[in-house]
Amino acid sequence: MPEATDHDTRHIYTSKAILEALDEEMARDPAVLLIGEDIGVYGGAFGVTRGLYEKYGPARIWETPISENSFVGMAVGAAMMGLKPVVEIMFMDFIALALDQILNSAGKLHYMYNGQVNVPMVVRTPGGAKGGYGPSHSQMLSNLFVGVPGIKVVAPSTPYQAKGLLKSAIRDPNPVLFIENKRLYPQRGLVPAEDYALPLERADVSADGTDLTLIAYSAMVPVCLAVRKALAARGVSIEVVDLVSLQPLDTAAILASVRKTGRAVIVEEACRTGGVGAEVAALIAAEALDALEAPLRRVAAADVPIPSSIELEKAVLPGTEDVVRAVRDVMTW
Amino acid sequence: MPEATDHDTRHIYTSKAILEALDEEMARDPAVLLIGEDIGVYGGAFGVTRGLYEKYGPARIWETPISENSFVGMAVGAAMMGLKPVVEIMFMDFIALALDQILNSAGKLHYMYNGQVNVPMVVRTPGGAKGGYGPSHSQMLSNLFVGVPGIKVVAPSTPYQAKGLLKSAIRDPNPVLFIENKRLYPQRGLVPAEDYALPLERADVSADGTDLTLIAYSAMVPVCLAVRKALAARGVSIEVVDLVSLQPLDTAAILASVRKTGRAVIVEEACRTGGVGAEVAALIAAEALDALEAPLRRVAAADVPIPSSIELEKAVLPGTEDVVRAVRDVMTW
Amino acid sequence: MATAEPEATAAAHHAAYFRRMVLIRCFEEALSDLFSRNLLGGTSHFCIGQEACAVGVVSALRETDWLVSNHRGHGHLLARGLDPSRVMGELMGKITGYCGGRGGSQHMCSMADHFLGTNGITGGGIPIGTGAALALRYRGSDDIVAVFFGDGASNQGTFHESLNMAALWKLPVLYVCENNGYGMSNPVCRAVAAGGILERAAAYGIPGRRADGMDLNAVLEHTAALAAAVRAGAGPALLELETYRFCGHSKNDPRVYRSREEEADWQHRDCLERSAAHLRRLGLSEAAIEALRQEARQTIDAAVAAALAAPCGGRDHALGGVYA
Amino acid sequence: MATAEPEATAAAHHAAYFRRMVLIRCFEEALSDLFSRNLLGGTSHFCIGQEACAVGVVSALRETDWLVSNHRGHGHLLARGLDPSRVMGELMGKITGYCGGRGGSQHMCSMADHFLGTNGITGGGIPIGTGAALALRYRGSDDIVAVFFGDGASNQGTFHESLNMAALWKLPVLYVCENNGYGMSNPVCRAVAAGGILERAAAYGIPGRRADGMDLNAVLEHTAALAAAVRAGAGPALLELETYRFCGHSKNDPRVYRSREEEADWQHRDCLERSAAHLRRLGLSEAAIEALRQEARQTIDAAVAAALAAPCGGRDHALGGVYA
Ligand SMILES: Cc1ncc(C[n+]2csc(CCOP(=O)(O)OP(=O)(O)O)c2C)c(N)n1
Ligand SMILES: Cc1ncc(C[n+]2csc(CCOP(=O)(O)OP(=O)(O)O)c2C)c(N)n1
Ligand SMILES: [Mg+2]
Ligand SMILES: [Mg+2]
Repeated sequence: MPEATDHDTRHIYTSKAILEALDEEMARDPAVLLIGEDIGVYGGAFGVTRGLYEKYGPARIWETPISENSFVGMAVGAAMMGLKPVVEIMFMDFIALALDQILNSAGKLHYMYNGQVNVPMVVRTPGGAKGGYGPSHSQMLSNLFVGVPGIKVVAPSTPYQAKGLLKSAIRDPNPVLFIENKRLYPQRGLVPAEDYALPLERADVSADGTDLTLIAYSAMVPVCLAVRKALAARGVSIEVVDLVSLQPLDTAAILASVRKTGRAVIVEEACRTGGVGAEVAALIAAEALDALEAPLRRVAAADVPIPSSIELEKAVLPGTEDVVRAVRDVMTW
Repeated sequence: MPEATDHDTRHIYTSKAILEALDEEMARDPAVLLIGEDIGVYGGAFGVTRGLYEKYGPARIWETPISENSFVGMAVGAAMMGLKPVVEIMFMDFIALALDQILNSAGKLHYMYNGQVNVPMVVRTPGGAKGGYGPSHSQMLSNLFVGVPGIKVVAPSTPYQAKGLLKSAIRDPNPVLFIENKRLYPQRGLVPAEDYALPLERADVSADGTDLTLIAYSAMVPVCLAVRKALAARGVSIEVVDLVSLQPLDTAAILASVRKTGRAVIVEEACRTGGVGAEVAALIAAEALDALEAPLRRVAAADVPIPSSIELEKAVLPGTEDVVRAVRDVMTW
Repeated sequence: MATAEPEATAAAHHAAYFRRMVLIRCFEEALSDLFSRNLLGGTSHFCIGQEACAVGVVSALRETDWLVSNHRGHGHLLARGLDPSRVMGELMGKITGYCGGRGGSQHMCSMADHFLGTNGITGGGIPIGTGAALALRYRGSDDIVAVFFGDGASNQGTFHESLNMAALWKLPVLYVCENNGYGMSNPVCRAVAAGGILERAAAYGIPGRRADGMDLNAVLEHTAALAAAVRAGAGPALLELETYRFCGHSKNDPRVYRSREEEADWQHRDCLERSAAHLRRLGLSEAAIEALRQEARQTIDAAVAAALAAPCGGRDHALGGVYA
Repeated sequence: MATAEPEATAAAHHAAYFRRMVLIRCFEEALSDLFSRNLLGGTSHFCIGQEACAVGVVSALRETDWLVSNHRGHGHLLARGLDPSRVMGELMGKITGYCGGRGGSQHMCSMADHFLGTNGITGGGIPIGTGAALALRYRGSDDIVAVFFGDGASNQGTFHESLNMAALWKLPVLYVCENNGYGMSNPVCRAVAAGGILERAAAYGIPGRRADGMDLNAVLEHTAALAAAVRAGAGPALLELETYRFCGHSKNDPRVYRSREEEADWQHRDCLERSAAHLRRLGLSEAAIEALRQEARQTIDAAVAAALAAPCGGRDHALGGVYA
């Protein structure tokens, strides 16, 4: 990681890191446009695009009516013509409305038109529960997109990643789903002042552990890092693999870590069934079975809608204790 | 399985079995309605509903404009009021348009309204490639729905299952996604004349093998049965677990078989990444790791759009040889 | 409506409507207060300013008619006569709430009250209500469905698709568009091409009326007229209510997208003031009107207290009950 | 258009249009024949009867204007001048096809020809074309986009959403609805409430014209007029072409949903016959007209032969190239 030049000013929120990436890429490349609801003077539901409308105006910022499937489809059309639209879906839950254009257009066009077109677009959207937003405003729907061919999926866990990955996503010639997390927006982290971009397809192996690998992404990464720290005191050496890229997976990094530690717990905020965690488990069971010293465990949200009540929400979502319990299970297996 | 009374007349196509289930349930229960495109005099794109319009008329058969998200949403509303709509989505590829109403309404209402309502609806749709239909008419999108809480997902592989499961699906108080397969429509099988219903959540363990378990669903089941037969001659004893229910999974049946054989290959027509196969692998890696004598293998479609050319389509889809190769890999591991 | 009634009945009716509108406003104000005291999670969309829409429409319908609401639904819930303490309980995530705390503000339903739910997906309730109307028609009921949504929701594909089907099949549904001038920060002039929701309905042959949503009597009258036609089998109708939310879109909205002057203009049209004036004209004393206000306030205070005191559901309540 | 031209030029132009329409019909007939001989997989949607729509619209546009098509797109592709042997090759899944056999009938694109693709998702091309128009506007181009779709597609939410945005932003897009009376088996009267596609556009303030889609000259004229306005910056427009598909919806359609009389009525309006008559009026001999037909037929025969002879892509071609 490049050194931050000024620790005070550059210790910034994830939301700010995303804003900076948008701002800098818009300044750098006139082909970059923003498309979405309330991203103008309102600055987006989470304030991520605040100030950009004043700076770039309506020619660059297309504030849409509430028409998710069509404005994503329009981004596809604009991208085919060589623009680089960055779409915001206000809450990830609403992306279901636009799945058709993501699955049947964005992800397919480059292949099915035999390489004649690229679709260099980004769909940014915040998943995750933030405490009481309820069943239609809290889901982490990463599971829907792993297995949609032709799109890349990234889910940063830090401001540093968020900025560097969003830049790469915007510059990438492929459609990229950029999964943000409402709980991470107000988290701070060091971000260099200089321009930098991070590779889209690389996991971030955050620590050098030997007993067990925790595999996570998005807002579950800080949870895993905290568990790692807490358990280090009790003599358990944990390696945290931050997937970063959910599609394609950085299989080499995952397998290397699991081969080393022999144990893995996969942690995600999406529902347990059929998610990224399942894919990672399947990968390990196919490619590193011989190295496994204990069953693979997944820690994830229960397979229920996210209830509105904060108490109930807590019961449904994976938390620190769930991770600790899974680690203990696997270590004593 | 109940005995078929008249083998000649009751050796029927899968499409006919589905038609019979619809017909009999409509006759039995006036709350059952059909909703979909071209399901009237046209009889549906694959002729599945042929004759029903003449018999039941427009009061029971709501032939819709091309408006997938809304007619699925309307089915949700009608189901909340106690009707039992059976929706047809003409090709499974189009279900992406209706994902919002399936994910954010159908699957959630019973839970989020705290049990005040049931949503007894069925969405029938044919997935799978049939030879040259191309990228928007060939997908098996089971992967999108495993991990949508609150819906059940079934995928019959025989006419017998199709009829018995569709009846159960219609009678079930929950939303059920009923995945048909274009290649299975013209396959025949024995179907009893009497009314029968099959449990929605039960796998069908089709054979008594000892060396390896093939786990499959929908049109990959006959492929696996053929492989089983072919390899039996070479002394490999294979057990085929037809999942039937993709959500919830019949975990007991899967685990029992794998515990017995110690080896598993999971076969599906959906893209490899993030599908039902991943979930099954994750389940086994968590619950039956100790029984595994070889790595878990998945055989599935390549992670690309389904190309239109029949030659290319074949290269992308899993076939008999792929299954045989995987079995050989696992057996010699 | 009121015109044909004897004066005393009219006054009693209007007083009841007024009381309910005040109840809604007090509810929203109490809620806002709870938010500012950090006693609530998530967010809420207040309907302050739009009370006449909720009370007018719902009061002009039968109690057995079905309602479908959107994200801004507290007014609709209370107008239908739901218990404020259970609505508040739901917002607080309590087991006493209408959905046991699972649904919250944007996902609240009471089947016993023929209330098919608020809806957190903009435009999501439109097909659901349309499908409920299909069920009513199929069953030969003469109840109808009223679907509430906003100007912003009229830009969703579901609006178009559902209205088309309702028109084709002459379904008994009254579409009620509360046009408050904005979808979140987006003014109607920048979101609704050509500006008219009625004109959109007309493209499907759906008749409609535009009414002053700040005037309870106008809302009552136009709803009654349209509902009668819908009930008689004429097919769907659309009511566009011109209204305004006095507050922000949701709890933390600094309202940078509109001017304080515009807000002040609309404040002068406050439905509560107009309704109070009407009561005065019908002969109610200032004291009587104030008593109605007091009564509503007390009901809400009690509701808040009851909701605060109620317990949350436990782990089993969170994890169970996905399937019927 | 034709009116202002000298007679000879007019005849030459119309002869070229006629030849192209015949080419399209021959192409579809050849395709139908290949299907019946089981030489093709999948399915196809023939545009026989609708040739004047494709040729008229495309000919009235610039070659640099962009086209978006739907599932019934062979006519649009050939009208734009794509090589019939490569279109046929694509249908046969050959490596010589415009998309190397990956796309097939419903997913064929030729960027070099400014053809943004046919589309297998009904209504799916409408936002794509609208977004392409946004890009043109952003770049300051005076090219426009024409989006072809059917009456059935006008019931999709994307139609409503996209037209609304195009109108709000005055995007340079010409929506071309080929209203052939049916969406698969569903007649317009049972699918499009109130019946009018133009009226739907009008609800967004989008001007439009309804034209006889069986009359090439009418299509040319109305397209030219609307395209000029769109190009001049007036915002989107909609052209509704009244037409008919003489064949079934797709290859195996017994057409139980319509009468043979209705079909015969429309056959009498065949655009090819009308166009031939027009050529006669412009002075072409029967032999000259027949020569145009022959020429088209030979082109297609050669195209079929070339496509049949071409190879398919291999395994790598199937499995690679998902990401750019
Ligand atoms: C599908 C979807 N898109 C976006 C949102 C976010 N959102 C919630 S309310 C709203 C504005 C709705 O405007 P309108 O329909 O006019 O209702 P109002 O808020 O004015 O009452 C938006 C954009 C959402 N909840 N669902
Ligand atoms: C989303 C979606 N729904 C349904 C279909 C199946 N389908 C293909 S074409 C068609 C009818 C389209 O009618 P119209 O738009 O009028 O075009 P036409 O076929 O008449 O040219 C239907 C229902 C589809 N391809 N995509
Ligand atoms: Mg509004
Ligand atoms: Mg048509």
